Amino acid sequence: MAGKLDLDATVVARARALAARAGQPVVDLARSHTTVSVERAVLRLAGVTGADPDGIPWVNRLVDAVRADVGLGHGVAVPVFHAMETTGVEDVTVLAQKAAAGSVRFTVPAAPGRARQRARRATAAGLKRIDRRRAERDRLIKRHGDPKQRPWIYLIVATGDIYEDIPQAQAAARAGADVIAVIRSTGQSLLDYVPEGATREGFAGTYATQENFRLMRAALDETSKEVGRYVRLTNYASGLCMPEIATLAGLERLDMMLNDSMYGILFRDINPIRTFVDQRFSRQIHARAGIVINTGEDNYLTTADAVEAAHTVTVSQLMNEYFAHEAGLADWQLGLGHAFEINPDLPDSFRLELAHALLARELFPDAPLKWMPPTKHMTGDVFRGNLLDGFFNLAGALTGQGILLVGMMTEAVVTPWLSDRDIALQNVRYVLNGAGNLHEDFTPGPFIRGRANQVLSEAIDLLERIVDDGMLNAIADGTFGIMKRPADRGKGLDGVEKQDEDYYNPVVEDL
Amino acid sequence: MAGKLDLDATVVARARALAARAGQPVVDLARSHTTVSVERAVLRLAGVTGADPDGIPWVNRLVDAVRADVGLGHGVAVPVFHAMETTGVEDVTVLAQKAAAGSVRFTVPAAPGRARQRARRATAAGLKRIDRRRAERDRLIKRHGDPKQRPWIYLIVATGDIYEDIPQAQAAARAGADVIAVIRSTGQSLLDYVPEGATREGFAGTYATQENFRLMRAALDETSKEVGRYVRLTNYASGLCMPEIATLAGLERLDMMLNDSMYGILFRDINPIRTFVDQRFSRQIHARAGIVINTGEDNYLTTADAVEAAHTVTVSQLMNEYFAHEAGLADWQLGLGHAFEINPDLPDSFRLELAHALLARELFPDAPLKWMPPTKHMTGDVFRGNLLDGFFNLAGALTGQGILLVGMMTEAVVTPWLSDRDIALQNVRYVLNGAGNLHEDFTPGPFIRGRANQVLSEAIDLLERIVDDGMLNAIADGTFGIMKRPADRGKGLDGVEKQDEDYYNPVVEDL
Amino acid sequence: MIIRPYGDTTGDGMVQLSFTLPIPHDKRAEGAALQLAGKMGMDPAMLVHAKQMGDGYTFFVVYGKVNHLVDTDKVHVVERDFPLLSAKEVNAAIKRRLRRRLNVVGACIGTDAHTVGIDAILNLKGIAGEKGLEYYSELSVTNMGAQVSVPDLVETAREKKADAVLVSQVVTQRDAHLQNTRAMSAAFREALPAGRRPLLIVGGPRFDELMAGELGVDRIFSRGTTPREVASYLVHALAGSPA
Amino acid sequence: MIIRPYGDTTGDGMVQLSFTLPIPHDKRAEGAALQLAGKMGMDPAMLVHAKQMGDGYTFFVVYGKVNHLVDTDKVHVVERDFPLLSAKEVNAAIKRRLRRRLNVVGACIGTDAHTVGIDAILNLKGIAGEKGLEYYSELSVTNMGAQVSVPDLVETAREKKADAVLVSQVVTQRDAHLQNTRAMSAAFREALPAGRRPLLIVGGPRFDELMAGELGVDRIFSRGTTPREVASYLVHALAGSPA
Ligand code: B12
Ligand code: B12
Ligand SMILES: Cc1ncc(COP(=O)(O)O)c(C=O)c1O
Ligand SMILES: Cc1ncc(COP(=O)(O)O)c(C=O)c1O
Repeated sequence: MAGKLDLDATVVARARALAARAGQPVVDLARSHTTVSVERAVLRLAGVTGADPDGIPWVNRLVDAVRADVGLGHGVAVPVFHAMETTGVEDVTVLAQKAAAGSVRFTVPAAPGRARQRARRATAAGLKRIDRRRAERDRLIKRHGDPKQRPWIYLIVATGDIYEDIPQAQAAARAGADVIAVIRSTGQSLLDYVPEGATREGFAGTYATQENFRLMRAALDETSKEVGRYVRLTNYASGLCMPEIATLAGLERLDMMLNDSMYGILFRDINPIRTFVDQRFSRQIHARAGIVINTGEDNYLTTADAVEAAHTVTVSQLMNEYFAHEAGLADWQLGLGHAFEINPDLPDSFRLELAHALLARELFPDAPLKWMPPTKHMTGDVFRGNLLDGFFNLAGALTGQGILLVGMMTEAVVTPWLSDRDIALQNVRYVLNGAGNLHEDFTPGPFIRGRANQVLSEAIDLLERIVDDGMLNAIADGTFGIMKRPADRGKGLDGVEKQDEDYYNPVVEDL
Repeated sequence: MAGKLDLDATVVARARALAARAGQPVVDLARSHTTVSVERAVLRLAGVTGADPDGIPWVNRLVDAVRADVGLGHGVAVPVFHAMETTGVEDVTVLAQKAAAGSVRFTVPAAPGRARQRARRATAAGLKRIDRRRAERDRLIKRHGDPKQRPWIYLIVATGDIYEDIPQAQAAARAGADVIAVIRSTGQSLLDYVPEGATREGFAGTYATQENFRLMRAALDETSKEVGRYVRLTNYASGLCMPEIATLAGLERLDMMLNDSMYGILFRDINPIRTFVDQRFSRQIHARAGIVINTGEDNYLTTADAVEAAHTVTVSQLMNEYFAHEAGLADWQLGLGHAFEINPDLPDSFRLELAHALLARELFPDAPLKWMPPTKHMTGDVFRGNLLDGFFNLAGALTGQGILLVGMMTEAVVTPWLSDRDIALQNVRYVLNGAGNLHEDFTPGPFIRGRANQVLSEAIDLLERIVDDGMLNAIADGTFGIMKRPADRGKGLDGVEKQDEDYYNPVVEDL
Repeated sequence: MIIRPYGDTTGDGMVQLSFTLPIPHDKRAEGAALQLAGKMGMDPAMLVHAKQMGDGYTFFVVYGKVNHLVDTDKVHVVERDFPLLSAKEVNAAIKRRLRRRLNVVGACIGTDAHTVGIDAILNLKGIAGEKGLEYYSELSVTNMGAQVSVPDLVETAREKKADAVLVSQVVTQRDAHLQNTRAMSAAFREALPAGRRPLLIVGGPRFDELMAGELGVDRIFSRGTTPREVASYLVHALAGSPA
Repeated sequence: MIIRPYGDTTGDGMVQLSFTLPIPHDKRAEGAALQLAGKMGMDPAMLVHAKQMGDGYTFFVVYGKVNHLVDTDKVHVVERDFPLLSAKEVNAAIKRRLRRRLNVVGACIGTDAHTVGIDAILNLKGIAGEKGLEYYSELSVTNMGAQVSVPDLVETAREKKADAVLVSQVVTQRDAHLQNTRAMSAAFREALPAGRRPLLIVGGPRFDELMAGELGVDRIFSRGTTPREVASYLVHALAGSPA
């Protein structure tokens, strides 16, 4: 696949170097802060489970209690495990309940050695469970096999009710889906806790809960056996609880996670600092769990123009690559996002799509790019919609995309119906089966090569500006998706604290 | 466009030479016979018009009368114009009426010189009217312009009622159609006369009559002015009346005509000899009238398998080219037919389509190939149908087809509705606008090149067999479309006669 | 069993509808489209697409919930009321009961030239992996092809002593298939007394199988018919069902 | 005027319909599909496609003639009952009648994060070549963005002395848009006496414009709304129609 665009290797290297320079300050920020969600994730790994009668998880109650007493700057692990020792409580969840009842006070011991040790032992047990799930995945893939074709076929399920989702997901897998994504209720990204239990009441999506993860993964394990192909499960480690959801995903053997601070910042108005801190920890967990992340650059093209803003996608992909590598993710785990969102009325729109898609492909040859279907220019004309989706599928095949998020003809109308998915899969099958090898006959001419190189050079210009001005300022200025998001605004900032000198996070030690 | 397949020029030349050898006996047959319809066409050019009260045209009555008296072997021109002289009737239509009433007897004068001269003068006037219509077309094209893009967009109208057809055709032209074809009522090919007048009662098509031609051409002339683009009109010079309908088309400035004996033989069970004779004359007329013919190879793939029988299409195209050239048609008039009819479930089906379509393109670089949409594998799943049509459109653009017969998502359901045409045109516009230039990036690899060369070599094998066995035997054996049609069967054979030594056809003299 | 259409959740009743109205596009036209959807029982109905075509027509796409219930116990269909036999069983039953070959005459009548369907039933090659009636040793098949006139068909049926006449009709514009079928059955009624009249069967993709009585034929076969079904029916109707 | 759907000829009444039934595919299922089509008024109805999906669902496509008549005189629509003004006229009218700038507060409420629609109406950039309300010098616009809670909206409206509150709702699954709109209008009724309550306007692609009364708002705007329409309505409702 590589090499069709004649990209200049030194230009590409320069783009990467600029992304690293632009990203470094953000990483520094992430390394020097912690958040309520990072600390809750630590406690989840240490064994805190369940929720109070109002549905507020015990981890939230515990972190709030610790924070009230000593703040988050030391990390919660030491105060919590120190309290375990002083109170003699053996079970962290019991401690959380006591703390919630106000019957425990937290302090930071002068000599934190023992508390650190105990904490680390507890979280190591959590990490070990993640490791076991990863090994289990490897075994199941060996047993059932990977999809026969690239791109993998990725389908969304979105009834809002886990018990309607399950049969629909199984039906989709039987009909050919390689990856099932359960999308989330519109409200969840802004919740600063992870709901508990099996849920039946979501709006345009189903809540991400540990129990829903477990139920769906079990159902798809069954179907994997049935279809003789390991069917992957995806959810969202986005929003205010990235670290915790990443942890739950690891514990329940989810296989891919939407995971991108930029989406939360731009489209859910989450505070940039909060979410960059959260993102780093969540990616470290994903790295450990062998989970593929999906980034959200595609979304920029729903608010910005896909031609004008093409280079902002490239810039964001380069930065996401840098952030991901820094957090320990390998190239095979980078489902960088991009999308088929050019106005279809534009002359040569399809060739422009090819240029953009191929640019991503050649810039990130080892990443399983996530290729998103047309959404913005879809209308209620479902006949036209199915046609556009067909050309989207073709562009995916021609440019060797890794993960094909299947478009639905009803995109502008409803969350997908059962029959929409069936029609969409039939579309994908036709295109991949009939024209999947057309890339052998695809040799971009000057138009496509020119466009790709132009986007790359615009990306370099923008990266240079970001290196000068700072990533946070670029975000504040509306560089991405024309959404202006200043670093001192947005949701969740009050959940961030600077790490103290003695900050201790037993999980990070092991990652 | 040429040269993507690396066809071996000597192989191509050999294929052409074989086609000429295989076709020669058929041409000899055509040159040595005449038919009722050829003779009627002559009389139409000589000025016979109108029909008797039962709707039987006066040309039919006149030819029947001549034939009853002296047969057709001398041609009707001499007996008719001799009778004009002997009876003193000045108007050929009046003579026909008298002949029908039994009040004229026909003989062949020993010295036919004068009759020949008079006949030739009369038919020359008819040809002159055709010449004038051709000049008129040239003027209108100059004034309004040709379509801006290739392929030309060709749309079918089929209500059965000329007065419903007209507004639908105009709407289609406004919506982007470059060529309008009015398809014919199912019964017409087997009528051994051409109906008269404006008609409102056809089944799955509208009768081809001179008046319907005139009405539609006038309507489209109006629309051409309105849209600033000369909108072409197509009908069918197929079936039992090829020569006459060709003549009427010339007289009414139709621009393209479906014209292929093979279709009549295979699909309407018309006698091969009858129709080969008719075809030659009709093509001579088309050549004169500047009309583009459309051949019917695409139809073979509705009864035979499009992969197995691909080479039969190629063979037939080569023979049709030979027949057409022999009749005086220039390359630009050869709308050779082929189609996108491969089973879409077949692996690499789209690439196979590209191979076949490109082969036709490169074998006939100067012919405006007529590219037909999927029909056989269309089902009631109209969503899938629109997708297939999109890939058909793409294949047309990638392989430089000349005339794109627009596919309808309702192909398996109904003759096209108004909205079907609109959806179909939207499909074409999207594909041509967004991906029309993709041929610049299309460089067939070994799979496509290999397939094309394989089809060509199978075509040569078949041509060799036809040279040995004879074309009529090949047709009898079911070589084309798996339809077996022996030369001594089928409809219309009784309308054929061998030309006598003194056969005289004043029209042919002038062609 | 009472069921409803299923869009995304059980019982949601959702359907998709499209149509053209012969009026230009404006708010009133959209209201007219919703009025039609309402009359069809869609409530609520969402008009999701409207596009004017030419001067005076607008195309609409509507999604919505229909309130009708479907009662699967009240469905009218022509169920197969005879056993599906293998070729062997068909041949054996004919041999045993008729003691002669069963004569079948097939044709596509009128000006309809679509032979693929009738050929799929009659010709050796068959369809969908099943051989056609010619393959059955105890069936004697005459395939007259397409564009056969009704008088020719009656004549041939008489000549071949046809036990069954199989007629195909694919073109349906202006109800051509219904008209031709009626003409055909009337001709047989006229030409032959009730006892000597062959079994009349018609087939084609757009027939309603419930219309046999109305059209004066014994049986109708529609979309996706296979030769075995037809052969089994012939045995059932002409040689009694084998117990 | 009485009209019918138009497929291929005037008055043919033809429409296309698709849906899923929660039953496996067989003849009975096809009959069930036709029963539904019949109940919707399609007669004759042609079942042209049926495909089983998974174990227990079948998708159908049906074409056919509906017998319903559409009476364009009985169409219910919210017609524009105010003149469409230019920006200049809007500004002039406000200046003349109100003698102060008109305050508009906009938001996308609940957990809905779709701002493109409300931004199209409010932001300078506008949509379809028309500038948004921010462009109008006599309008003072506060765009609160997305995911705004109802209490925050009421608070801001009060603070900014909003003459009009513009709310967008795009997510409609489980009627989220209706629920949120009702909650919003109730909150305003509770928080402010009738006289001081701002004009309440909601918009979004799936709203039925006839539901304003039911939802407790003054006006609903749906698919394809342009800023000028909204500005003209504001003038009409808040500054009286200019003669
Ligand atoms: C192939 C084809 C042709 C071929 C036919 C070749 C041939 N020798 O048969 C050619 C190219 C010649 C052709 C020409 C025309 N065609 Co045509 N054709 C088709 C096409 C693409 C496929 C039909 C087919 O072969 N189906 C496959 C067979 C196996 O299915 P089937 O016929 O349904 O048969 C099955 C059952 O119905 C049943 N069955 C059928 N008959 C019988 C009989 C008995 C006794 C029994 C028991 C069962 C049975 O069993 C069969 C096996 O399961 C259809 C579109 C489509 N995709 O359906 C248009 C279509 C049928 N054609 C159509 C038209 C209009 C024409 C023309 C009239 C156009 C014109 N004016 O020029 C011409 C003229 C032909 C004529 N006079 O009839 C229309 C009919 C519209 C309508 N509903 O009225 C269609 C639907 C296309 C369209 N949308 O416009 N056509
Ligand atoms: C862009 C988009 C997004 C972007 C939004 C970016 C942004 N900042 O707005 C992103 C990528 C973030 C997104 C996310 C999601 N989306 Co979204 N998204 C869309 C999309 C593709 C286009 C919507 C759009 O921008 N339309 C263009 C604008 C101009 O049109 P409009 O909104 O109709 O506005 C016009 C009129 O309605 C009216 N109007 C609208 N509001 C108002 C208000 C007033 C006062 C007035 C007067 C007029 C007015 O005027 C406007 C101009 O004419 C649609 C699909 C589609 N093609 O429609 C899905 C769609 C709306 N999304 C959908 C969903 C489900 C989601 C998610 C919830 C999925 C998930 N669970 O993760 C998420 C989460 C977002 C959330 N919490 O709400 C669904 C909604 C399904 C339903 N009917 O309930 C849709 C239909 C896609 C689908 N089929 O599943 N989405
Ligand atoms: C990276 C990313 N996260 C999250 C989401 C949306 O989900 P939510 O708003 O539930 O976090 C998307 C949307 O597609 C996304 O791309
Ligand atoms: C060459 C040719 N002639 C004629 C026809 C059909 O028309 P008719 O049967 O009315 O001659 C076709 C069908 O597409 C055709 O390809």
